[in-house]
Amino acid sequence: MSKLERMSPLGRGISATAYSSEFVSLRQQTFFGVAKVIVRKSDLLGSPELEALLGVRAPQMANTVVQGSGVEIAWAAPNQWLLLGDEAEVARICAAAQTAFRDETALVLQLTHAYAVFQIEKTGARDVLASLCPLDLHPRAFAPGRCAQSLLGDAGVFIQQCNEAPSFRLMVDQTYAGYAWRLLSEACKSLSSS
Amino acid sequence: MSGFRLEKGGRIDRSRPLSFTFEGVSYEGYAGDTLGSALMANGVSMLGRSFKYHRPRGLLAAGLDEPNAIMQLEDGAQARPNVKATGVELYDGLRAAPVNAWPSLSFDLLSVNSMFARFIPAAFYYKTFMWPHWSLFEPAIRRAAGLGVSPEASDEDIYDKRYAACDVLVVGGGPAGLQAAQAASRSGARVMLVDHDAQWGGSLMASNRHVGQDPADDWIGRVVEELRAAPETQLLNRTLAFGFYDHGLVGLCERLTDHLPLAERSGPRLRFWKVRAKSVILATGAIERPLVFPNNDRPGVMLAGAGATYAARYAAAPGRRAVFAVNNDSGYESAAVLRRLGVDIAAIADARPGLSAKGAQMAASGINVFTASTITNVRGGKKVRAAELHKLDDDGQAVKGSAALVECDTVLTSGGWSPVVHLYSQAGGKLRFDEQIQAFVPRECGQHVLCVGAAGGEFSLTQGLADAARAGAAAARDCGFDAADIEPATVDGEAFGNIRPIWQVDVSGLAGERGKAWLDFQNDVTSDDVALAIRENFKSVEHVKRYTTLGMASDQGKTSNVNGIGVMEGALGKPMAQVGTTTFRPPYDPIEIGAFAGRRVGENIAPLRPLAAEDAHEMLGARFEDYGGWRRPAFYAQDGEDEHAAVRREALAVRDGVGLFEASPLGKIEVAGADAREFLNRFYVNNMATLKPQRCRYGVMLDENGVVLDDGVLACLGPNRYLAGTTSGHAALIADNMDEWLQCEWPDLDVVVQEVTTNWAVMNVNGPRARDLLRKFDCSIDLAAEAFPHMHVREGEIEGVACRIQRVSFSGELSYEVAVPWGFGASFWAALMDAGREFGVSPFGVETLMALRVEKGFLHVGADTDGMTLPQDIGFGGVISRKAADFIGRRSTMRPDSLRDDRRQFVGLECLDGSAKPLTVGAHVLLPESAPPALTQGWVTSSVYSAALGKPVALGMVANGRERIGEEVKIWDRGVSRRARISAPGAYDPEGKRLHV
Amino acid sequence: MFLQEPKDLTRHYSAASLLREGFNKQKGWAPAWRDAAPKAEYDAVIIGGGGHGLATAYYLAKEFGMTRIAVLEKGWIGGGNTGRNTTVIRSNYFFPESAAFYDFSLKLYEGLTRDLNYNIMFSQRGMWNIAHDRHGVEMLHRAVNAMLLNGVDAELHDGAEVKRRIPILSDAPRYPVMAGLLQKRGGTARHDAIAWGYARAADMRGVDIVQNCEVTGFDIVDGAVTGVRTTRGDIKTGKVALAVAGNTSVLAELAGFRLPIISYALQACVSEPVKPVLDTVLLSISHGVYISQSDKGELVIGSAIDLYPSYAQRGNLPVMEHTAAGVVDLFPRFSRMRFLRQWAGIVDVMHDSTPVVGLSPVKGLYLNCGWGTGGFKAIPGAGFCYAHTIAKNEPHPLTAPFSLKRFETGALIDEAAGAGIAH
Amino acid sequence: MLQISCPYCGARAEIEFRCGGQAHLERPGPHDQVSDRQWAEYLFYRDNPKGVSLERWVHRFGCRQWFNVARSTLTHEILAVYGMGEQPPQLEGTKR
Ligand SMILES: Cc1cc2nc3c(=O)[nH]c(=O)nc-3n(C[C@H](O)[C@H](O)[C@H](O)COP(=O)(O)OP(=O)(O)OC[C@H]3O[C@@H](n4cnc5c(N)ncnc54)[C@H](O)[C@@H]3O)c2cc1C
Ligand SMILES: NC(=O)c1ccc[n+]([C@@H]2O[C@H](COP(=O)([O-])OP(=O)(O)OC[C@H]3O[C@@H](n4cnc5c(N)ncnc54)[C@H](O)[C@@H]3O)[C@@H](O)[C@H]2O)c1
Ligand SMILES: Cc1cc2nc3c(=O)[nH]c(=O)nc-3n(C[C@H](O)[C@H](O)[C@H](O)COP(=O)(O)O)c2cc1C
Ligand SMILES: [Zn+2]
Repeated sequence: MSKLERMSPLGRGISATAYSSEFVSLRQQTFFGVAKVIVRKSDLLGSPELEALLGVRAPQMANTVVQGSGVEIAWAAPNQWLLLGDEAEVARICAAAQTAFRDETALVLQLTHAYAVFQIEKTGARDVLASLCPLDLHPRAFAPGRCAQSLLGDAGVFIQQCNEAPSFRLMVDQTYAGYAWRLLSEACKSLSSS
Repeated sequence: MSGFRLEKGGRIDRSRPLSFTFEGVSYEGYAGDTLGSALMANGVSMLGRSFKYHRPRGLLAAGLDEPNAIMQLEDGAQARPNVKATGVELYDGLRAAPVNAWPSLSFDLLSVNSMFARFIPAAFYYKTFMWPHWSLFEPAIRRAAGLGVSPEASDEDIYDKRYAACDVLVVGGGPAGLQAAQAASRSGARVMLVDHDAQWGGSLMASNRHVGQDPADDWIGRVVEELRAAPETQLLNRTLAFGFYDHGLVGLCERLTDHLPLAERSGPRLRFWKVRAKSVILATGAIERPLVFPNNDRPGVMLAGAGATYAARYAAAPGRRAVFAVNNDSGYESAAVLRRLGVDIAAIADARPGLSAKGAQMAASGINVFTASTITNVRGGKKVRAAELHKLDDDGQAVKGSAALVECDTVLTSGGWSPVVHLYSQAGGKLRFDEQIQAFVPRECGQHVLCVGAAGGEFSLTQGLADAARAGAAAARDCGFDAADIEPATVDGEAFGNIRPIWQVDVSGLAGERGKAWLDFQNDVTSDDVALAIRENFKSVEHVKRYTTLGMASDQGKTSNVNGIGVMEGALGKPMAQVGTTTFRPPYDPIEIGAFAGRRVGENIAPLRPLAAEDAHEMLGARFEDYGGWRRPAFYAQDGEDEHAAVRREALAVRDGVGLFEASPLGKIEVAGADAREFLNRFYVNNMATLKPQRCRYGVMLDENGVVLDDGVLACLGPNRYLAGTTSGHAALIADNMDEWLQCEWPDLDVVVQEVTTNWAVMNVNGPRARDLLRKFDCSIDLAAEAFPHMHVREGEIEGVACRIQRVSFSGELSYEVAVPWGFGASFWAALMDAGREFGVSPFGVETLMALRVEKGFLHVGADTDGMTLPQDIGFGGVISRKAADFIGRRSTMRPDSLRDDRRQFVGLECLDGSAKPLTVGAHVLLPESAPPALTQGWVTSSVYSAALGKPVALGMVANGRERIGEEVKIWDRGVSRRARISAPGAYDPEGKRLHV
Repeated sequence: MFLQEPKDLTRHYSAASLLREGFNKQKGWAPAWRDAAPKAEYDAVIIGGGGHGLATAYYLAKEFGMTRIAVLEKGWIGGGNTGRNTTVIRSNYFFPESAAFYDFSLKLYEGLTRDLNYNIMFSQRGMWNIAHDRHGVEMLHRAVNAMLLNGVDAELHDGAEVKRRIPILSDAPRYPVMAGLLQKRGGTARHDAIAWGYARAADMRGVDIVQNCEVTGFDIVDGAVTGVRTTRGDIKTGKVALAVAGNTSVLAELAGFRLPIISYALQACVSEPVKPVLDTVLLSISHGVYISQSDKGELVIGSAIDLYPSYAQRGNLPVMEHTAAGVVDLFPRFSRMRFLRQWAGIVDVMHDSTPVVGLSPVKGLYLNCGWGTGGFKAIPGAGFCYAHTIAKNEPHPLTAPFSLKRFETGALIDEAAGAGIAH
Repeated sequence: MLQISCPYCGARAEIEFRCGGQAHLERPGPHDQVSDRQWAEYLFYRDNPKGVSLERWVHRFGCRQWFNVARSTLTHEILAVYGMGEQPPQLEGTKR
């Protein structure tokens, strides 16, 4: 019997998983590690264990991301963070955190499979996002190091600005991957045609 | 009107001729024309028929205030009903037709209505058509009503949307708007400037003015250039601000392709903007009011400013010889424009007693200016032939015997100007009546919005520009920018006299019938109608509106509302300020329904979520359906099977061998913490306090009103760690509820919660051979009956992948629910199908699952229950009474009505007529003797043909059903009755022997 | 004294009177109702000059002989929800209590034009409630049978038949039309005519209709009402009847009690008028949209409520965007039609979307409220039953189940749960 | 469309939120000592003020946190945002 194989969220129905034009490029980022850390008590977040694991103190400022050792840590809610990065690295940290928090009220969950991840970049990226998402992503209001949860069409989304180019990372529930892809790629096309 | 094209001038591009058709006849216009100006240039004077009397109508205005020239554009998927000719940019190949005229504009049969006009006053329909019955008249009335025709083909266009945020939004790109935007923009603030026009400059485009030293055009060009170059400033032309909503949100509609020839259109047609502005400046200008006098609706009678606009901007003159009738100075400016462009000014009748400075200038230049005079009638039917002018006495009544008949082919009137305060008012802004300009002007508003220029009631351009410059800078400062005041442009030669309000030319002293005087041209509302409404006690401005339909047409009374209020002032003897306005509502000008829908069309309306192994299901012949937003196989059809045959086959496969079902959408919520047990015990009806690690328990959840909300299996994964299962459609709802209770009601509980539904794909292996099949996999979990009994949960690995297995069953057979990380779902399904081949594994769909659970008498929340079902109705009375602790909804289960013993209860229903046909879900349960009308005893909630039992089985909710088991009832479906017996739910394997294997 | 008999020739409406006035330059029409000034005392005072208040006054005078009564309206009659609703009239209710009441109301509507001598343009063009999935179809089955057992006309048709009868429905909607429940007697009526027709008929029976008269307080002695305070003076009366829809909580607070009501803004809109294209009323619960075409030609589109309490009588964008999507999915050709006007009304929503017509905690103070998004169709029926309640000081049997008590006993009449329609 | 300031994420569009109704309701208990009347009051009876309304909202498509809002039901103006469990600020027109 063969080993089980992995499939990415855009595995079916969508013929292309990348779109590129002069103004904007869009692609799916597959096999990207995502985990969530939820602790009940806020002092846990400052715990040396957590900091040691992450290589950095988890961000306390709402809607910000910090670079840890190997993973990025994004604020998701009070006492909740997303760990983002290489799948294996995320898995390793998760396992360690689970052990560290064994006796605490905490959830450390790998959610790699729950998300579809897209990367959208170039000068038109903001316009494409603005056609689907109510966030103000103007450079004065949003910048690299910032993240937010909001809506993309009618689906929830996590948005992170990765650099000035600009490049944005989008994460939606993977069952909305097709929907998000459709909306995003159509918006990309409309951008080039008008 | 005998309009014509001027030899030179205008903002049209004579090097780009465009051809178009109107009512099938071809014409030529130029780039830069509107359909309205092109028709005028071609001398087409009659553009439409009025709504009620079918009177011939021509252009009144040059903008979105136009009430008459309503067109049907194009056809098929491109059709556009009811567009205003004045708002359509001409493009090559445009095809337009008039609306509401049959068989043709010039010969319209329903124009007989106009002969009966005296018998069909305002609101006549409330007084007649009662005998014998309204339904006999309604069809004819309906056919006569309506303007254009709804498109017949589906819309193929794309409608884009855009959110935007800015510091200062300036609406209106006339002089005031440009000036305000410039002032704000220089501060570096994020500025948006929008205008629905294709070109910038607003009324300046049609004026003789200089701004500062420069011709207006140069000034406009310079400012626009500066704004374009400003990095944080965005200019949107062809963009209408249609609505002002809460908290600074303004809706815009940008027309991207409507101005292009059909063949050149691509990409989205419209873009619907939702702009959140910290501060809004409305520089929307003012709308000129027509004078109200007999036959003022004749083609060729126009607004003075519109006449000037056509000539100056479009090089289309409204006629060769014009008579002006005015009551304020602006008409002189319009007259000057027309005169400069070669139109003969036959006379100007000015209602004001003395000559104003402007009037004197005019008179001095040789134009016939009649003071204290006005127009009292128009001669000519489909065209203007002459104007009748009369002197006015001090009370504003036309003086008998003072008549002058002046030949002309166009009449241009100005009854004053009304600031465009629509958006301001939508924002919650209050208005006041300004005596000086005889118009409603902005007073105060709770939102950050300011009107400048004519929109603010400031008709002096010099002053308007100064105000605008100040407002622009101040708005930027409010947003935290260091905005310097800029030196506003100034304008010479402005002189403003007063205005003499004559809301309706009083011809009562003159001899002879003169005909009606129109207020609302499109809806055919005359001043007599308003008077009648008031006589009948419809005195509130809102009553007058509704009784006469004044202002309810597709122009929303832009040219008529204020005149109407003026007429009411006269009739009520109450000042206009007290009469007040009707409510301004969005949209400012009609907006396509498709633009509101945007991309929420087709499959994007409510995205269907796919299963992990969707491809495989498809290949296996799945018939997909929408189950609560998930795209799931209802069943798999083999070799042309129908649903019944497929479900029967699949069900038997599960009962006799093994079936495979993808259950990935099942809700999964992780709950952890020292108080998790306590929390869950409060959440479920069932006692969850005793649930041990590695065990599962079925549970029911209520809302606070006691209604069964959801059910599912709660699994205890370890000390202080649980996995709560929910029904597929309810996962998010239950997770939300948990959050709400924890954060709002029980913040002291030491618990954390996270929904993980879509992280795990779930494959349900179901049937007596389920264990045999799973044993073919390399799995770290011991599947033996003793090691892993029913209602237990295990975590481990399968084929090297993390898995979670629960032994739970909706079929009553041996069953494993195996969860693997979603991305492995498809591969796992394939492997299961592969491994199952030797056991004859059959995939099965949701409908088969339903059949299996109905055979077993298992409840399906939402199908068997509804928004009234309490736990005791579905047999949880005992569970409740054995539980001491409170739980959500518990108190509601103790109310008197909850304790009634004739409540509908969950039971089985056994068919007694020997037919194989299942009962109809939704059929009602009646006493055997009763016939309708009858009191229902309940209804069938689930019903299938049971292949295993060889007969139909059904479930239902029946009044006091549990006590009535064994009783015969009648199952009634739209007149057809069948015999049935109330039974205990669960006809198949009632002892549950097959489960514990 | 005002005319007691509606048949008086100077006030009777007919083709003949139109002809007469045509020759008379329309000078002979009497006021549709008098502009009454409030008197110091009345036998009963009705607060709220919407359809409910005016109908109540009419039936009080006509059926129960009470004529020393006044309707107090803070603005202009018919300016509340009666004048801003989408005018759908039907009796396709699930529970026997609701069906009996609403069908009674529908029957009154059927004779109302003649009864009031005012053409209310009741157009029984049929009302469709369509289902888009299996569960929806099952619910329609349940509902059609409930209606028939309740003695109300109803037909159930499959998707193909619905499409055959309404050919302009989409060929390939996101939400397939799988079945439709038709009540042929359902339809629409002219909203304003209901208010004006009742006002005129009540006035002819001597009722004082007082506009621009806001009730600002109550005189309550020993738990019984003795009068109301208004912006136009105090009025003595032993019977006060609330009929103020979305404002009920505000008046209840003035009288010292709370109610199980939340006020929301319910939105509606009309398109520009076009020639006849839709000759029935169609409701899709899944889309949260209902649509009909008025006699004047506009598409009249009912939308949803903004889901937070509001008295602003102003609509919001997100709901309209959803509504438009529903309209386009059902009727792709309407995508190019244009919204002409969007507005909202403040509706008084009770948990079970069933009203209260009956007694309040204060003696002599009566309640008619909780109609939420669906009380237009109830106007004649509720007017009649409410008049009975006021005259006899006890609920009419048809509205007796619609009492406040049910919130304590739990005997809710939850139409949303029963028929899937929350009004 | 309202703009609501989530205490954690800042100003966001209404569509990211859900209104949970009147704030500061107290759940009566224990269940066997609550009268039908008390229970009905808790479940169904509401202040429903025309003016300042104290209500709870959740940042549904954001940080999923609940918080309280003082909002005018007449103008929709938001006068204050404060945490769950906090007392409402003193505002003109507020009841209680
Ligand atoms: C958009 C919309 C669509 C609807 N669609 C339908 C439909 O299709 N079918 C249907 O059956 N129902 C519908 N409804 C519901 C229906 O309109 C209402 O239930 C019904 O009109 C209520 O009538 P009413 O007379 O009780 O209230 P209203 O007509 O609102 O009258 C109440 C009156 O009380 C006055 N008032 C308030 N406070 C005071 C005071 N203190 N003093 C004096 N007067 C006061 C108000 O000014 C108002 O005129 C809809 C409602 C809306 C808003
Ligand atoms: N003499 C008089 O009595 C009199 C009266 C009125 C106006 N005026 C003159 O008119 C000029 C007024 O200049 P102004 O800048 O205030 O107004 P304007 O009329 O020049 O410009 C208004 C602009 O706003 C745009 N607009 C209006 N509503 C809009 C909407 N909803 N969305 C997008 N765009 C919209 C229009 O297309 C127009 O371009 C001045 O020159 C003034 O002297 C004179
Ligand atoms: C059934 C119905 C049809 C309507 N038709 C029109 C119409 O043709 N034109 C129009 O301007 N408004 C129409 N309206 C809307 C009214 O103008 C008005 O907006 C509504 O009654 C609410 O009142 P308000 O906007 O004054 O608050 C209609 C309203 C209803 C209820
Ligand atoms: Zn937040």
